[in-house]
Amino acid sequence: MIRKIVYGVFILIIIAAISLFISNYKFGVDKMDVGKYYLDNTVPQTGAANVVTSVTLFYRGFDTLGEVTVLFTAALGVAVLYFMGEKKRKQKLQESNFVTKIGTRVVFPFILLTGAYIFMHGHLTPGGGFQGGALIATGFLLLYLAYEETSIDRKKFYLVEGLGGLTYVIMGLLGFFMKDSFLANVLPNGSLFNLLSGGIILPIYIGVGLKVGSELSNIIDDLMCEVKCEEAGGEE
Amino acid sequence: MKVVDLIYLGLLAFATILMVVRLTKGPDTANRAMALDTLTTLFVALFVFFAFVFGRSFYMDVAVVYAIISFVGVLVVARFIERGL
Amino acid sequence: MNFSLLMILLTPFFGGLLAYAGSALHKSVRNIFFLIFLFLPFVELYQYANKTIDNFYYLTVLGQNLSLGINSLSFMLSILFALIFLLAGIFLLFEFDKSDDGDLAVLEFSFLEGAVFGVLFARDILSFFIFFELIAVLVFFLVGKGYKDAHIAQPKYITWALIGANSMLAAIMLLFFKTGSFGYSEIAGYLSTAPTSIVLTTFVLFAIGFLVEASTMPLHVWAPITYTEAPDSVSVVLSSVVKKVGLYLFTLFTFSIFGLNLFSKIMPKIFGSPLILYILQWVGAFTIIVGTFVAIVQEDAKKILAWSSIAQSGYILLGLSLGTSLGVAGGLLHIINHSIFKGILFFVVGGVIYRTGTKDLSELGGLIKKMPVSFIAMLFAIIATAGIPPLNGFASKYLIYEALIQNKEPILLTVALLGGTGSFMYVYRLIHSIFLGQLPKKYESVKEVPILMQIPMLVLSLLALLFGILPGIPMYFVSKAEAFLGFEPIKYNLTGFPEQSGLHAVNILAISLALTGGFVVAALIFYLLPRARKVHQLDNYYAGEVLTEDVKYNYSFGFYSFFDDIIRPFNEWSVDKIYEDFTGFVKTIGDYLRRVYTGNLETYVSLGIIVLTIFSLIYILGGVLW
Amino acid sequence: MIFYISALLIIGIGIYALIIKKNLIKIIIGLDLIETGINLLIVSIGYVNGKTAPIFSKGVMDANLMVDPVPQALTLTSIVIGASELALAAAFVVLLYRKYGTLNVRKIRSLRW
Amino acid sequence: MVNLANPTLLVVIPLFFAFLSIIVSSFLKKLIKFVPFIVSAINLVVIYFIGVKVLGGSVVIGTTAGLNPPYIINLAVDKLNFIIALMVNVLGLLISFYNIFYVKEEPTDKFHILFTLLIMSSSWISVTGDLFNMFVAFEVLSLSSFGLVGYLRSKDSIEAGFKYVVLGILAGSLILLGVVLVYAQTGTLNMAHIASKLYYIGSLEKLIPYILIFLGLAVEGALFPVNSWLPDAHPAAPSGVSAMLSGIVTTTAIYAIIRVTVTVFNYSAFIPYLFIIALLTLFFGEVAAFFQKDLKRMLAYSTIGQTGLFVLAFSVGTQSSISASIAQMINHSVSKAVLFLVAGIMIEVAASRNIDDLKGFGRSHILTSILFVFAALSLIGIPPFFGFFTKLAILQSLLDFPGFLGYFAFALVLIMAIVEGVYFYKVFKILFAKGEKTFGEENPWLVAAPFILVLILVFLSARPMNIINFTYDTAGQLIQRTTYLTSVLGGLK
Amino acid sequence: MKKANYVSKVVFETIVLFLTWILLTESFATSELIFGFLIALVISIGTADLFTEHGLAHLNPKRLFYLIIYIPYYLYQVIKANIQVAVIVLSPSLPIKPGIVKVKTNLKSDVGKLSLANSITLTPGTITMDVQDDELFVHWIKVEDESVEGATESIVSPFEKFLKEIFS
Amino acid sequence: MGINIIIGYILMFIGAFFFLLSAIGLLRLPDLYTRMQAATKSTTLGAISSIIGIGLMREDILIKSIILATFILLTAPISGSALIRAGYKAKSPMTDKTVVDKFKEKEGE
Ligand code: NA
Ligand code: NA
Repeated sequence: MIRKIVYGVFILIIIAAISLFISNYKFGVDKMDVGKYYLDNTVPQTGAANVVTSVTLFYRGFDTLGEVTVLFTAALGVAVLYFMGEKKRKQKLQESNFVTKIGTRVVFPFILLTGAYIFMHGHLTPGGGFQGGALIATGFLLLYLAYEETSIDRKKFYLVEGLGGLTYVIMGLLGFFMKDSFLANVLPNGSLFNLLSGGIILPIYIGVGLKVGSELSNIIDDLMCEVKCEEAGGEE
Repeated sequence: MKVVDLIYLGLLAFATILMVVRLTKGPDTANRAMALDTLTTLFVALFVFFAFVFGRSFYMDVAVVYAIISFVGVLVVARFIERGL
Repeated sequence: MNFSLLMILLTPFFGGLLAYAGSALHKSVRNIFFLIFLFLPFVELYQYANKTIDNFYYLTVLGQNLSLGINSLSFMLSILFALIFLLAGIFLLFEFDKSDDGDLAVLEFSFLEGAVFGVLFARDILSFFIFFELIAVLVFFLVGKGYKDAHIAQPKYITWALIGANSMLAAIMLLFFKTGSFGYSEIAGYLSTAPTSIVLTTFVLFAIGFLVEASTMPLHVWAPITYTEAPDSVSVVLSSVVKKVGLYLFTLFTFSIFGLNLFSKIMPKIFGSPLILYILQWVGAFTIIVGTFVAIVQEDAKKILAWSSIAQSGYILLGLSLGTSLGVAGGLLHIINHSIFKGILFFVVGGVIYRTGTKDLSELGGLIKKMPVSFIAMLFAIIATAGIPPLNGFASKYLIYEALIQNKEPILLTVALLGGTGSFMYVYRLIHSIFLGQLPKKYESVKEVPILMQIPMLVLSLLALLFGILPGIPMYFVSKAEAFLGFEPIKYNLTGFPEQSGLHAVNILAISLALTGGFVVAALIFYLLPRARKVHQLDNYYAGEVLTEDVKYNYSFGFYSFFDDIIRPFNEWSVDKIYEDFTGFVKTIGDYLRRVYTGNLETYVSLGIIVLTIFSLIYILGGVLW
Repeated sequence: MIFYISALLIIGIGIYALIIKKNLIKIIIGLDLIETGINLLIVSIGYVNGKTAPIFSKGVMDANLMVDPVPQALTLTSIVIGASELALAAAFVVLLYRKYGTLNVRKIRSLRW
Repeated sequence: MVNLANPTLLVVIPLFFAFLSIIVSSFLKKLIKFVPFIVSAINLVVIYFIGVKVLGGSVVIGTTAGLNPPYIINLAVDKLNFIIALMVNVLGLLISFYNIFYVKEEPTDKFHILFTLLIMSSSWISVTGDLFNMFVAFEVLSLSSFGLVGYLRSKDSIEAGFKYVVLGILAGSLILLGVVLVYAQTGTLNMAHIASKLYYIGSLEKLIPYILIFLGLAVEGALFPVNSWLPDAHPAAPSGVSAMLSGIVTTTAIYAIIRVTVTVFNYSAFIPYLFIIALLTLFFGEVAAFFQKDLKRMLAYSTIGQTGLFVLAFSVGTQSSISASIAQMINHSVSKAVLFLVAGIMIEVAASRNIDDLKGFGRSHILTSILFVFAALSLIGIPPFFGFFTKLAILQSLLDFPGFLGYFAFALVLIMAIVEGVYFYKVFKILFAKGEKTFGEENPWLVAAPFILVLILVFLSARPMNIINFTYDTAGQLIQRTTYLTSVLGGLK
Repeated sequence: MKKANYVSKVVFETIVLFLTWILLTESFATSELIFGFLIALVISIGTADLFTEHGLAHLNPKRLFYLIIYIPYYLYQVIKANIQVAVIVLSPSLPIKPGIVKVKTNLKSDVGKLSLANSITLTPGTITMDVQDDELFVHWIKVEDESVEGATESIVSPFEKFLKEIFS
Repeated sequence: MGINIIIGYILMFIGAFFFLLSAIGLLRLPDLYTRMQAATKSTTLGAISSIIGIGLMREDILIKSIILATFILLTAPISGSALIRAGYKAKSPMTDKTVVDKFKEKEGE
């Protein structure tokens, strides 16, 4: 009990210190230094309507490349942890709710479609590769929920994943080779609000969307099989 | 925002509070999941409402994604309740 | 030919590598390379006999040039050590003949010689340290190739060696910090005007390092077991070389770098010596007395030698720290003499072990007929150890006794003399238990060691005799070394010492001849007079029982048991206590540390949060602690 | 300010859960809370009353009415990173449960000095 | 013409290969094991081109998105970055080579991709010029090492991995929080730009963001008291990974701490605290290592102690002390990599991690054991190895620290050198003792990597002062800051 | 209704998805249409077997006609149901008589059964709990008839007549 | 003010009413199964009505509103059905007023 109070107090002290610190930087006042630059230059420089997207994918595109890599790494990590070798993955057909099952069949393609819509329009709307990819993976999650025996073809998914990642890197390298700067915009900006605008953002977001979708699906595949295999009496 | 909008928002807020009561009271996971399901549906409507009020159509995309995710989310929870993870 | 010092220093390293490579071809190739390169240093050193060389730069560290040099003191010791290495090297080849450790042993042994040269030639505090550390590493590995308890000896040795090394390193870095230089001369120049605290701190830190290797009390803890468990050839080197390296450095630093004048200036004098040297005299005396009496009660042949070696360090330290011309001469001469006679002892015991496979005195006896050459060599050695003419131990001990008388220190003199008596007791014990008495049945077929193995002990025995009757030969080098150290060299002639201040004239050759004459007369009488009937060992009875082979009728076990009772508690304290205290201390800390590394995730996280809290408080309180 | 404080409180609760809670799942939730709190904080740093999201659309073209896009971009990145981390952490929890048969973190301490 | 002296390539090329590998792994799985090796080899070529410029005294900037900093993320390589990046990739190259033969547990393809990512992220951290970007790279580093620590899926590695994961995530969160607060304070994320803005801010006002970032990095950097995960995690991983974690990952994190402390925050006020933290780290690490029976665990604790040592030197804050610190970092990385790689061989041959089970190993595997001994001697600082000279340099710089604490640290370093010496010598003793056990053959290819590393060590030992002089220049460039700041922000204003 | 071949399924699904895409993008720009078509096609190729059993047969005008009639009927039922809920919830006495009953359906198509189940869920007083072969288990807030036949009559038949036309 | 606005607001408030109704139902009804009736039916209608209502008032969101409404109409019964079955399997208690449980008989076989 004393321990709980002590740590509670400690945490409150930390919170107090950070609050005190932040209070020096008035809430609601822009600190826009580079931010202002982005707002002013996004449209002429990138042709994207969504400034956040232009920041994530263009000005700070190198971060996002890292972010893609983080997810890639996590997927690999999960795959490593749940690696089951050549042993056939045991699957037990669980009786699932009929409504869920059939509903899933109908809804699933629409979810994929929406996912594609989201990552295709990342430069125009709040969506983007990650959101779209996540949505696609959600579709697969649904499939797994309804159909216990689902097992995706990992080779195809790895192909999509790798191609998605390569798209990003190659788009970046094009900039490197043509303008001596990684991720430099080598495509025309197009006209605002059109699908074909935003320079390299669209192809990259397509890549990211596919990559994220396949990666998250892989993670789901690993985790779900883990659960199922355990129910089926475990392996090892 | 007009007054009518505010009234609408108020009603939804009140409904939200009531649902949150069920969410906290339970008494079991299934009941909580049910409360959560209703809440998410309400939030979808709320997104649409904000898209309307703030005049930013892209909120609709958010609403669509949110609807999909919450649907799958409820199914996950249902599965969890039924058999554990 | 002109050999640079660096070349001499590198010769053994090169030889070691060549021999090791040669071992891939054939064992004999290895052995030939090994011995050739052990011999080469004599040739190379020859040209430096009368030279003092300084400042041969070979490496630049922290902006400082490290340098090598040679002087009469280091020349004397390098010749001596080269000899010991050569002889021990021959012995080593036999010792490791059947072992698969031979190749590595040859390599490390050669390297060890190079490292020893390095210390001798170093002309700055960093160079000597570098080679000194290398010695420790090599000794560590060599010791590991010894007897079955070597694995206990190794950590003890290295713990103390590291304590010594880091203590020296502290002194080195402190001096470097103050002077910005490593050179002996620059350091000496700085020290002459340095504050007392710096002088004392650095001297003590250095002395700890040197005296660990010299195995004087109370830094000797590692020595008995290490000397005992090391391979015999390595024991020789440990006792005759490595220990002397420590004492060499002690001499060099005390008299050449720090200097008597400096000590006299900053501290009171007692019995004519500066306080710190006076304390060291007592350390020496203490080492003599404890070493001697612990040696008496040992049951293991090598352990006797080990404790004896500790005791003899006490003599050398006592002599050196008297700080007088006479005392230093005694100390330096004893360095030479002890190296020689202790070398014989280890060789002989090693030979006995080589043939019998045991070093336990209770299992040995009666080998005199089987191993007569070894017996003669050991006889020479124990006479030298006991400090009796005509062997070499006498002259140096005589000088030390005289120096004590000159300084008017009756208590220390008593101690030294007592130690002399004691040393007679243990060496007699040694020769009695090994060579005299009943020959155990299992050793009926034991033969004398091979002729090549006899060479080391014979060479050293001859030297012991030569230096015993003609002390002028070693004194030639000692007096030069004394001159280098800034003392007025004592007068000597080939056969002894003329009358001079503090020293009565003594002609050792004459004394030896007289003693030998007396011995010859006694022998003649013994052989000419009618003798008792010769009885076979078993043709006898004991307390009414007919003796059988399994009953020992001579005491080779519990020889000095009455002493044992007095010494034992002291013995036990001294051997392991400090080492165990050290590890015990670290263990106690360890137990507290366990509270941090609990394996509990919560602890792990909360530690970080506590740090964060502390700095948050600092921030909130406006940097009170800042 | 209320946004900041609530964000910080969420972070604090997360840390508290990390220290006090014994259940592995709750520890993961604690980590999630920390990340959520930080994301909230980032967004609040960029938030300015009366300004809108930095997305141009027909009719909304005035950059001066938009908030700083950088914090939002950072949030997007940090959300994905957080999700990746949690996925991996959850993977570890499932395996831990299988190896140790318990979700009690106090019982999972075979590794210690 | 394409300019190869661009640090972005250090990140992008490995990524290219990593993404390519996941495709290729489906049908040519056997090829993947060469990927980390190839990647670090290519990186070394790039580093060579960068090095030519860096050694000429300039700071090499890699821009992204075709614009100039601070509006985009830039990478920057000065001498310090160069040293770290070089170390990462040299060790990465050799350890990858070792892994080709060492890693047998499936899924090997994923192992090698994760390892590529580990090399990539370490390189990335060592060249990035943007604080948030550093956080991202740091996350890649953490996640790839999480996966690799848990790789063997044994009880130990899962438990160790989980603790590592929790602390690693917490660390990442703290860094992120700190970076965000810096953004709130300055409105920018570019390191140089932040540095120029923080110049006018008082030291107390920098404390909160700094301490958050510091503490986060300290977790990965093995600083007391947030390093308790390390002795569990490093031994639990396959030995090649342990070598990388101990040799490179901790070093990279410490590099990040140095960069943040000196370049970004210019934070001399924090030095005394860092000094104490380093002292405690040194003490705890070495004393704990003394008691270990598990070889790899001992090495892991030794890593903690060594980290304490070079952070201690760094925290004195003088040019010579930072120089000594960097030199010791180099020594530690190389030596510790050798030790872990050789330990891996030993463990494989002896089928045990217990030191006592290695009795007599050195008699049948002389070369392998001598490599271990050499590396350990250099680590302890026994002359004539490189570690001795770095130890000298550290000791010298410690005496520069004002007041009693300097002398105290000086003494503690020496005492800890004894402790460290004793536990390593104990291993030597056991290796060369006479044992009853006979050991099987080792794969000779496995010895190649540690052998080359020891050759590097011998080279360093032969020219110790050249290295220390170079690190001295490096430290000078680091402390002076203006070269870095103007090189990055040259285009601004 | 016959099981359709793969091509038919793909074509049918592509049409449906492409229409949805147009609705989502609210645009007839060429680029959007091209991308939309490609995406719809790719998804269809992957999921056609999952999405539909009968493919283009769904586009039979008769079925479309019934579908269009069915929608307002269905909405009417939904509103009626909600009013019933409102009555129950808002009346102080909570007039309920809940229970789980079993009903039977003649529908064969899975999607048909799903539609039936969904219809039952959203319409007065009933929620489908599970469908097993031709049996549906329904939670009924005011049980009027516990017998299978009775319950089927009052719960299933209002919808089945439409669904039969659409899905058979 | 166009007719669409008026209809829009009416639908919006109908939606709000059903949301509220659903919330009250959640609180008042005795067990999970009866609450589900309110939860599924009323919430769905509330959402659809609100969304369509709002969509009518702004043409740039109308189409998406219809998509959303359709989606909810399609998925709400599915998730409701899944939840109620899950609750049943998890043995969520039934009210005393329950008159019949045919599902139990079936499952009990
Ligand atoms: Na976007
Ligand atoms: Na992003």
